[in-house]
Amino acid sequence: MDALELLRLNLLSPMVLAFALGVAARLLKSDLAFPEALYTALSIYLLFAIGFKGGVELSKTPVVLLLLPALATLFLALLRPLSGYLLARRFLGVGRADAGALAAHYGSVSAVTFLAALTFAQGVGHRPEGFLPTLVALLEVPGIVLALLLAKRGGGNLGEAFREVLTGKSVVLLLGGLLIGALSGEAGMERVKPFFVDPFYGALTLFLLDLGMVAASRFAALRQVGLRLLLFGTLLPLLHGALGVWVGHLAGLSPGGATVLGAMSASASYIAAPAAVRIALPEANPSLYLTASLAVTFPFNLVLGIPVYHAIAKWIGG
Amino acid sequence: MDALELLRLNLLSPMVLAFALGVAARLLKSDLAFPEALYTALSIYLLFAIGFKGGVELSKTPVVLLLLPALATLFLALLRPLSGYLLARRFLGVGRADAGALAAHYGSVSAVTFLAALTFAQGVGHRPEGFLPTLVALLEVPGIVLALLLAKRGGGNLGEAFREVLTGKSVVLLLGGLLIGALSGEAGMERVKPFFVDPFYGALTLFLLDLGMVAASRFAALRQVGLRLLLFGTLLPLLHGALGVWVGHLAGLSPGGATVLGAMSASASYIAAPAAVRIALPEANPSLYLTASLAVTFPFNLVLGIPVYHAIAKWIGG
Amino acid sequence: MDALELLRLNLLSPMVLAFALGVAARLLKSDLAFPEALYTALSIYLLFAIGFKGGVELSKTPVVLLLLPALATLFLALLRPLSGYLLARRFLGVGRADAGALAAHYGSVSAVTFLAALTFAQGVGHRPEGFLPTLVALLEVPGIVLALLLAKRGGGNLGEAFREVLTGKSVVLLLGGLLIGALSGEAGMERVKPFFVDPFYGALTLFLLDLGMVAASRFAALRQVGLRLLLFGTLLPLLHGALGVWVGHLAGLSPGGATVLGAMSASASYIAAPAAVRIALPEANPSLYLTASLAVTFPFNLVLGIPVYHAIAKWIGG
Amino acid sequence: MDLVPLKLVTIVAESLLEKKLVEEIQRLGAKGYTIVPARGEGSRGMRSVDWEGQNIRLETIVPEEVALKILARLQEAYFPHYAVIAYVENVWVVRGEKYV
Amino acid sequence: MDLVPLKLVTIVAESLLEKKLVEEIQRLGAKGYTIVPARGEGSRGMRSVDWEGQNIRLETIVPEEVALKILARLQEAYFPHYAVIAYVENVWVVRGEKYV
Amino acid sequence: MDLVPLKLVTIVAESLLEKKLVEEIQRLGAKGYTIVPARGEGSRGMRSVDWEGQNIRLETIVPEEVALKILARLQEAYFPHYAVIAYVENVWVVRGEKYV
Ligand SMILES: Nc1ncnc2c1ncn2[C@@H]1O[C@H](COP(=O)(O)O)[C@@H](O)[C@H]1O
Ligand SMILES: Nc1ncnc2c1ncn2[C@@H]1O[C@H](COP(=O)(O)O)[C@@H](O)[C@H]1O
Ligand SMILES: Nc1ncnc2c1ncn2[C@@H]1O[C@H](COP(=O)(O)O)[C@@H](O)[C@H]1O
Ligand code: NA
Ligand code: NA
Ligand code: NA
Repeated sequence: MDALELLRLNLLSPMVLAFALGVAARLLKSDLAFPEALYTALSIYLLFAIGFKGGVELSKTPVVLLLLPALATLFLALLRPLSGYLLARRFLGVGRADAGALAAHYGSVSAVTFLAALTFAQGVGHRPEGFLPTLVALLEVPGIVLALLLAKRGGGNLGEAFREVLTGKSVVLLLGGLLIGALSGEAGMERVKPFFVDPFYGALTLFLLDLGMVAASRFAALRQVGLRLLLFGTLLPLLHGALGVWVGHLAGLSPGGATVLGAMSASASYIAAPAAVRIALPEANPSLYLTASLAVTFPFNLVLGIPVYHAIAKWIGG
Repeated sequence: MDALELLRLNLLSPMVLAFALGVAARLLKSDLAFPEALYTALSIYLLFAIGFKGGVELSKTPVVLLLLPALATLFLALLRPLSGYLLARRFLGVGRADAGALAAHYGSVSAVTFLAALTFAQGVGHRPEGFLPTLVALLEVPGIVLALLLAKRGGGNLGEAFREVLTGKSVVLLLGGLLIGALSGEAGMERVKPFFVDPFYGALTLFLLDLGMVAASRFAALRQVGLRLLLFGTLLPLLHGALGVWVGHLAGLSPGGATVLGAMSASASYIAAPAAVRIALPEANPSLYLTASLAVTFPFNLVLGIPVYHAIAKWIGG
Repeated sequence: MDALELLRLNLLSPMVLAFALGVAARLLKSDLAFPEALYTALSIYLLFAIGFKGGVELSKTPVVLLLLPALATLFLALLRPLSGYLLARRFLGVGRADAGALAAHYGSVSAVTFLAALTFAQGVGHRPEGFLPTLVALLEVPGIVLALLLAKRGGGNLGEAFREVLTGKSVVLLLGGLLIGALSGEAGMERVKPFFVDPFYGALTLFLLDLGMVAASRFAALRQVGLRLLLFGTLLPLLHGALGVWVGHLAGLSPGGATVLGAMSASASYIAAPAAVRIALPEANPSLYLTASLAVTFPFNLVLGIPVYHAIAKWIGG
Repeated sequence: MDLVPLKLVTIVAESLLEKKLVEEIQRLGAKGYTIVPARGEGSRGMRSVDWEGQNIRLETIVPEEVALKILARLQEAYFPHYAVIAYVENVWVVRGEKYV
Repeated sequence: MDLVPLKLVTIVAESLLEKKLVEEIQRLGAKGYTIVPARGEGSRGMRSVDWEGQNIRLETIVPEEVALKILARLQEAYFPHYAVIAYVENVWVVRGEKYV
Repeated sequence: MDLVPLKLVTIVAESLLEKKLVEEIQRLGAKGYTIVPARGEGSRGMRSVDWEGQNIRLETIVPEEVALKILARLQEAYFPHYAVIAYVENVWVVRGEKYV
């Protein structure tokens, strides 16, 4: 398949179309709305399921294979908030708090972008490495913490934000699921497969329908924050994405794995980071960081970015 | 299978039995109750899934095959509110507002009756046409609007009610699902089948358990509104149902498809219509239209109507 | 497989590990929390599904086979609250109300312990009898009522509590599901299997994650109530469990069935009983009975008890 | 527009009591009520682990004598054993006859 | 600290009306509002069987003249046909200018 | 029956602040509180897109001096950066000693 064909395939996947339907519903002012409990239930299910699947795979992986990818991920975890911070200061011209807030968002990971990339990679026939969910946690936690450090430099309740990230539900579900998967292995998997594996992609589709509505309700804010934020929210992911694919390749990941690591690296958090930033940097402007991560970067990655990172991975890795 | 055997089969389906259990739970004053979020989540799931399945089927159907059934449906959409309005005025002797409200309910469609009929038809071995969910939308929207026009004739916020119906969640989910199904086709279906197709019938069973409780809480109102409403709520569906089967047959639908179109035509809305009517005709009495549609016509169709429409379809078409 | 191997298998099952993750999340003060609607939805699903499956099995069982196990269960239903009451009075030294409250909890059944035991028994290759869910209801209702009688002896709104237990959601869902399963049989089962059977074990795993969090929030109370309650909450289940296995064996149950009856007998309610007791015995101390049943007996049975009852069943029967 | 002064009684209680409390206040003369699910902490942290969740917050607009009767009944039958609090406020309504 | 006296208007209504009510109160001068989902019973038990659930409880803090306008508008356009009640209370806030 | 006058402080805030606010009011002397999930709009429409949903509505019955301390603390540490409002009302309770 060539790149255009893959782009078409991505655009016409139920997942991306459901996101578009959500956007359309909000723009048409439909009264469609997901109950909050459904949104939360789907989040819990998706995160735990992805962790669990990863854990089962992990139980079959020799630890030594994990070493290089983990190092590559830690490298990304240190670099991404720095580049985010600098670009925000220089290119957007915002103050220290706002730059720190943006750095925290582009320094951590969007779990849904990760899932979409994994699904895409599997969909085009790759078999991405099973330990990738471990890397999500490895990328998420230091990223946020470093960004907050950048912004604070000598004050405030950083410890609280740190604890919040480490014991945050995303991390607990992802790592907890991973551990359970690793411990219960294939025998456990066999019994819960019809719940955690088979319906997974459909549940993700439903979740993206909701996320489309949430993202669309941020589109109005786009006009206020302007063109520069749009550029920021697309160029930074391209940069981080290409870098992620590259170091993934160097660390020995398969093209599928490198695609997913690229997408992770390109993504911006809109669950863990906003909560941590709101507590640690209350003076930063939520309109800025939420619009950038949720209304610009997330749809960009979902629709265009992932196929691009895949193309890069194919081109580098063969 | 003869008609009696089919009736027995319908009565002993988990779906109808779950509805009966819901009714029983309410009459026994059990504290069983579904959280509202579960009801909404099931609704969203069912509507989107049915649209999606229809869309995938549609993607395999030549458009020209759709023409006649669509015309037949539009014909029903114009006729049903008229007959509903006239019967309400003459037979029930109610005023213009109440008649318009009833006409709106019997002019639009109960999605669950549609699902139950589809399930029944598939259960007895038919393969109803894939584009039927499209017809639901075609029957729903003009039906409500015409009924409101009848009641208002020259006043009020009709436009608002019209917009409300078109962008209402039922229509958005149904048509949106249809579009996504049509665009992503078999390739998309393959990935979401274990979520949107396989567990569908079970989810519908759970939903009917809740609907049984809701319907039963209307039974008390039955005594007040009296025998005439009971007759209204059973004769009108029989009339509309037979008509629906007949024009479906004329338009070239298979016996299974004609059965489903008949059930759609016989059904009365209890989601879209009440909301639209409450806004556009606040002076109409909700006790009247909700009791008729939810406590009389819905169970009647579920238990007796659908097998009857099927018998008619076999008799005419088979 | 020997007993240790089975214990290990149980400890590393996704179910038990999910419970442990829930406990850990609460002890780490994670902000992970299930929306109440999700907890309720899972409860409804699990109870109805287990009833339904039992009913389908029941439809294939000759009634006469049920007689002896039903008698054995009734015997347990009478004995368990008595032994609970006496042990609470003598060993814990509590007053009549508190003893009655504890007796009601250890006189009725924890549906989740029942499910866990069933799953365990199936997991190690047994085929427990299909009518076991019927026995749950038979054990639950008289147990609570007798316990309340013990505590009240001549006063109060016992009738209300009785009605509450009989029409309580647990009993309605379990018995209702059983009836629906029995009436719709294999034909019904075929259609809802992908919803009510295949994903069952995974849904139970998710539910146990939440239950772990709920149980952990009681651990703090453990220190106050002290060592004697801990002993009470482990010795009583061992006694009741062994007895349950034994009379199950006498009544002709298979080793798998006897294991499950033993676990049922060993379990303490934390859904039906607290509600009934709070209404009928408001002067009893909830800290006592909730901590004992939820924070001591439930985890004990889940982790250690079930393998022990299984070992006894093998030893007696196998 | 005529504004009529009435009393607003708010009861926060464990949700298990909902049915009983509604019956009590209606028996004592309340013509309506509004309930919102709630959570909270007070002198007894403990709430039963229950499908219904934790607390309810029940409001009813009533004439003063009904308000006093409700409080008296709560004090007598509920405060000793259940997790319940109640308070009264002054409110003004249109259509005062609706509440009497 | 300066405490400024204002009026708190609470409206309990069928949830279907949410959008219309919010538009009305904003048009009449309310600068903000808080909504909580609720259930209840009153003179008309009946609520539409609807995805939205049953009632909402809407609160808005406003100056007295806005409160009166809101009540007047409710009385004219909503009380006759819809299940709606409303009441006013006295409250004290910091930063009074936020609500005017 | 003795009715004791007290203050009811209501805080509407973004839900993220729940834990911090509960700690603050308890530290300042509140003996209990009731929380209800809410949504709303005010001067800053913006709320973080978050699993917790949007707002909470926290109520606490306290003596007057505690009420003032709570308001002062909110004004100092929360009003500048967070979406928070607060108001005070007069309420009457039975068993006044429970709240002191
Ligand atoms: N001072 C207070 N202010 C507001 N709500 C309270 C207060 N004290 C108790 N409550 C509420 O009343 C419920 C029962 O209180 P208690 O009986 O003290 O445990 C608690 O769960 C809270 O929701
Ligand atoms: N006396 C009352 N006190 C508190 N809430 C009430 C009262 N009367 C009615 N309500 C609420 O207002 C809604 C509409 O009232 P109604 O129009 O009387 O049916 C009800 O569903 C209740 O939630
Ligand atoms: N005038 C008002 N009346 C009632 N609630 C308000 C008002 N203004 C703000 N709120 C609530 O307080 C929250 C925060 O307000 P703000 O800081 O103005 O955005 C809003 O989301 C509303 O829920
Ligand atoms: Na995130
Ligand atoms: Na409808
Ligand atoms: Na129970």
